Amino acid sequence: MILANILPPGASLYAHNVDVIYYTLMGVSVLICLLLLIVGGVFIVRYRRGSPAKRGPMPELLSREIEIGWTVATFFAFIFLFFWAAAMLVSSGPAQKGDLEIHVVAKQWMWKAEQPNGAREINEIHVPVDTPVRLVMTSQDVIHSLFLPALRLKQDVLPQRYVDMRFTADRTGTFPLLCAEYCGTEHSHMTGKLVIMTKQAYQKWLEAQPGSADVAGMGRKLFTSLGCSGCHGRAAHVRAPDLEGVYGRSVQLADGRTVQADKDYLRDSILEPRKDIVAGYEPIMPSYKNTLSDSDVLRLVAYLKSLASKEKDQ
Amino acid sequence: MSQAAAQAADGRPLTYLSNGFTLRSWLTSTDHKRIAILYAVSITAFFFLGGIAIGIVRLELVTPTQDLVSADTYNRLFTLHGIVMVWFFLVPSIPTTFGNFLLPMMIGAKDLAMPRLNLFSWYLYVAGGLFTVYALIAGGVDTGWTFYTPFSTMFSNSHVLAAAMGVFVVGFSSVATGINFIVTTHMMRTRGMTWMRLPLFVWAMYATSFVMVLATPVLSVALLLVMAERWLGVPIFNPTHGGDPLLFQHLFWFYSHPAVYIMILPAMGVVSEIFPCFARRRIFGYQFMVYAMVAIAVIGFFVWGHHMFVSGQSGYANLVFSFLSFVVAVPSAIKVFNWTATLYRGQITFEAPMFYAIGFVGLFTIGGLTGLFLATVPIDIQATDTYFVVAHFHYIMVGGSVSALFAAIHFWWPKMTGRMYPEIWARFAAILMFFGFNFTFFPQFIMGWMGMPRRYGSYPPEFQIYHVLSSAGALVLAAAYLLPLGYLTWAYFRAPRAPRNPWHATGLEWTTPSPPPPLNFDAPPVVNEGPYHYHPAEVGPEARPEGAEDEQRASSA
Amino acid sequence: MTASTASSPPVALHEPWEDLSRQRQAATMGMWIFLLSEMLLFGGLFAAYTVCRSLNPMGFRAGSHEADLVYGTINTVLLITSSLTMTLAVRAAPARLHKVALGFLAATVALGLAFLAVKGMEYHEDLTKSLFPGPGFKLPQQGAEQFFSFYWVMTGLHMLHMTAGVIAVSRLIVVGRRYPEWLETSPAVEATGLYWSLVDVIWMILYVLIYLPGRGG
Amino acid sequence: MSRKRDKGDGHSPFWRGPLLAWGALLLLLAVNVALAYLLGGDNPLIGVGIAVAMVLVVAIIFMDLRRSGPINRSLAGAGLVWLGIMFALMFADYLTRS
Repeated sequence: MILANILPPGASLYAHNVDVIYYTLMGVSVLICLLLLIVGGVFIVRYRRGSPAKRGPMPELLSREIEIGWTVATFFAFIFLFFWAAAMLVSSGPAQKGDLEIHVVAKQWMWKAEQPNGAREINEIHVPVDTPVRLVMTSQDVIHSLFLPALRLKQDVLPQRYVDMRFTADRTGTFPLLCAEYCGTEHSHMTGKLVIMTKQAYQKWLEAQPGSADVAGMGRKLFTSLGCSGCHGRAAHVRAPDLEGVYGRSVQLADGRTVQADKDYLRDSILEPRKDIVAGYEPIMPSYKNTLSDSDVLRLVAYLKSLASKEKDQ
Repeated sequence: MSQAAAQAADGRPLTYLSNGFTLRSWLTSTDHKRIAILYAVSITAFFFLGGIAIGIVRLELVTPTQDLVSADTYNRLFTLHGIVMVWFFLVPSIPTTFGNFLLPMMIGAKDLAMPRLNLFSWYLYVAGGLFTVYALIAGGVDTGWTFYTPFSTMFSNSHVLAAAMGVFVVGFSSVATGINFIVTTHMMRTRGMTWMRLPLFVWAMYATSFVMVLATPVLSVALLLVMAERWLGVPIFNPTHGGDPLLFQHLFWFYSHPAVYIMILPAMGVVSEIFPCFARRRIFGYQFMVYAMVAIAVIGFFVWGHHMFVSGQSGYANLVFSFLSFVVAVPSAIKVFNWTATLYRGQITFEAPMFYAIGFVGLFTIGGLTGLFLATVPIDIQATDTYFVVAHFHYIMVGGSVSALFAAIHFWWPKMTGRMYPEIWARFAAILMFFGFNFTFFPQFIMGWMGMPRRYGSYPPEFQIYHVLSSAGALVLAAAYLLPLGYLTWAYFRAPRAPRNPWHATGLEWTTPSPPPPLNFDAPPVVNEGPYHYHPAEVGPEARPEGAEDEQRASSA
Repeated sequence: MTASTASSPPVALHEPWEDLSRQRQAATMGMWIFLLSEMLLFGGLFAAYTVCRSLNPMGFRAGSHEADLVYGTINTVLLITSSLTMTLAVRAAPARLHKVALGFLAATVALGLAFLAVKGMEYHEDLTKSLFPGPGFKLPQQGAEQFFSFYWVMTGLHMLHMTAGVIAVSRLIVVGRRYPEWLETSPAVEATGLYWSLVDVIWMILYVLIYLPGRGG
Repeated sequence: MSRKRDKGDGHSPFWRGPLLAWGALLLLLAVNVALAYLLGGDNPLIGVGIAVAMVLVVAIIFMDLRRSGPINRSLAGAGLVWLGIMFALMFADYLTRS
């Protein structure tokens, strides 16, 4: 059917819900256009100059009532549309802990994705079907935008900040992955594939990837090799904030503010230690701004997060 | 000496056109009508410059691969198209040409309140234009007309400084025009012209002027900060120094959404003048049309966040801006209903202005409704930065504002030049433009929702069919834009002379001779009734008075 | 209101207007609309400053601590006084006190030039303390360099407006001394007065945003 | 201060109002600096609050808003309202980022 190939394939329940809203809005718009076309057309034909139709003044009463009528009607129709669409957004709910977290780094003109076990890929993202996936994304230079038309999702990727994109695919297949925010010369070549596989195929694919030590493991190696454990480890004699289970906790800062230790806070503390100094500690931590790449920082943050979950298990 | 007695060189009554033929008389004239012509010429030049840029882009997009121009040239072409079309054609188009020409005449004044400021605003426009043309010649700018940071401040190595300075300067030109119109509307209305007797075109200019004065400075600040960061290296938007790239987007869109209302409000004013004239009926719900225009101008400042739904803005802000964007759509819907209702029980004739005006209402309705799609957050997440949004704003700006511009050109052409225009050619051009436009932009809606991102030089092959259709439509549209240039130039020299009031329209500008004398009115007119007193109560089918027929056809001297 | 040729005195009434008081009312309204756009211009800058300060509070406080409060306060006093003398000049002119008005206008220009001089000294001192954002920037905190970016852009833009104000008032003096009758009727006097007071208002807010955050507490 | 010269005609001389305003402004400035030192400068309520008071004094007396027509007063008000719109909706985004 002609309609089938002019509509993008939907690969998740969210995509289906968006399509329902899209069709409804399309229906309402076509209705309004037809209404105007018919009314306008009839007026144009009936009241063209020289036509025998009845003229005379417009019934004054009629004009004021009609005016208020369609103003209120339009207003409430639009407000209903707003609340219906907004309800869908609010119902998507907060991120659960169990999401499969894939780190995506956008740089000028390619997408670098890294699976939890460290498998790295360029311009492709492999995800298992029917599992909630969370893409934690950041950019190394300008603003890019990860666009997955099949999932009806798009999210700008900003430098120096983590943004999330969460979805649960419900259909296997290979779908386009594009950059939607203009980012320079090769903006139109910054495209790739989103490959949704069955769980088994995904596991088999994961093992087959070279050098797949998990991200948290690599984070632990960095934690020791960079000397973080020198101050933050258990046996350290230097007074430094204890990082066991710090992820998610609220931290009291020297200037009286309390902040929630989320991914951004941890990244800022590694790259800009003097930005938010923890209460009761000296600002002696060196900045790692030029030594660490974005992927390394992501690994360290993943390691600190794993510390949190481990501490809860004991 | 009263100008009625003043004779031009060839014995005909002195008009603003024959009041001096040297270049100096044009470039130093503070007559609002001459400045309108100066603006008209410079705006047409920039319109075709922007048109050529997008012509090459559309040719490139016929093939999925990048083979006509390099990726860099492609980026500079669509940026040039954006900058020139938004700031050097659409924002000034109707206010500075028809607003300048008609506002004083419609309220019965001799000239604008500050004639020298009016000429200064044209020189600011030319200065801004020179900066942009320099940026083009020196190599172009590749940041997109939105100048997003940190690309424009840190990663682009094109002439961002010159282009930003050009837009910075032309911004003050529109502030100057805004000041002039507001003071004129307040202070120079003739006796009897109360606020509620103002023609809707004057209300449109008044509302647009406030939007120009209130929104443009914030754009100047945003571009000033980009220029400071690029030239002096001061890290304002630099993310590694604590800057937030979204801050630029907030400041930019605080101007750029009201800017789209600067572009559409004057078009609404023009259509509100044309529908009553050609339907021979009073506008339906005059007060509601006025309140709707003012409401659009005010609420237009609350909705800019809907350009940033996917940019990393907080979810709460998305909902707030989405709600306000639905609210701002209501006044536009009211206006469309009122225009349609104006046709009821009228005596409708279909000269060229009416063709364009009906085309405006149709295309603006489609543009407005797709705006509702984009105000809905989940739909906008899929549709923003794709060709769906490109098609949406072209339906509003080209389908709406440019159609109304051509409607205005044909409606007031007899008054401005003293000549008629070839009716058959004009209607053909209107129909060609309507189909060329739909042929170009409707396929973009379809491929936009399928996921074709905007600003792509090469694209996935499955979209090629839509690009080919769109490019073919663009050729038809280009032809439709060249036609009026042709027959109007011919008409200026050869067409029969226009009578004082060829359309038998009401409105003070039609009481002056065409073309009007330098100071418009011999004696300041007095107004004693509302603007559109077209429809005598019981008139039968032949609405126009007997003598009207032959006078309009005859080419009276 | 360009002065006409040296021989014939400039006439205050201009082409489309027949009545001078209407023209003066229009000039004042026109200036107020221009001031509206100036409010939005500097308002946009203050909004950007406030947002960046909320993102990097520590850096902004450290930066503000470096800004020299003494220079800032002197400038604020100079500007408030110049706004006084400008207002007195505007009030004196139509009251046929032509000599008094010229005196106050001269005082306004003097205070304006003093402000620019003090500002120049402050800039010079800031440059020697390497407070201009760039590689050699003095303060390490994140956001301090951004504070000084705003400092240079905002005070620089204000200085441009101050210079334009000094030129405009000087022009009033030059033409007013030769043609007293013009000084007492021309709408330019009140319009320039309004412009000058707005430049003073903008400095007051700038003063609070730049010099005070780093103090005490 | 030699600049003051009594040329008033009938009602209070033209310089009385502005001179009082000038005194008030200097007083407010001093209070602002003092509070900045006492309570810490980065508390925006005090600093900006006093600044707004000073702005109102200048606007009403120096810029003669009191006697100029309702249009000029509404223009001045419109400036503040539009700034309010910009600040409010921008911070609706910044304050609610998770």
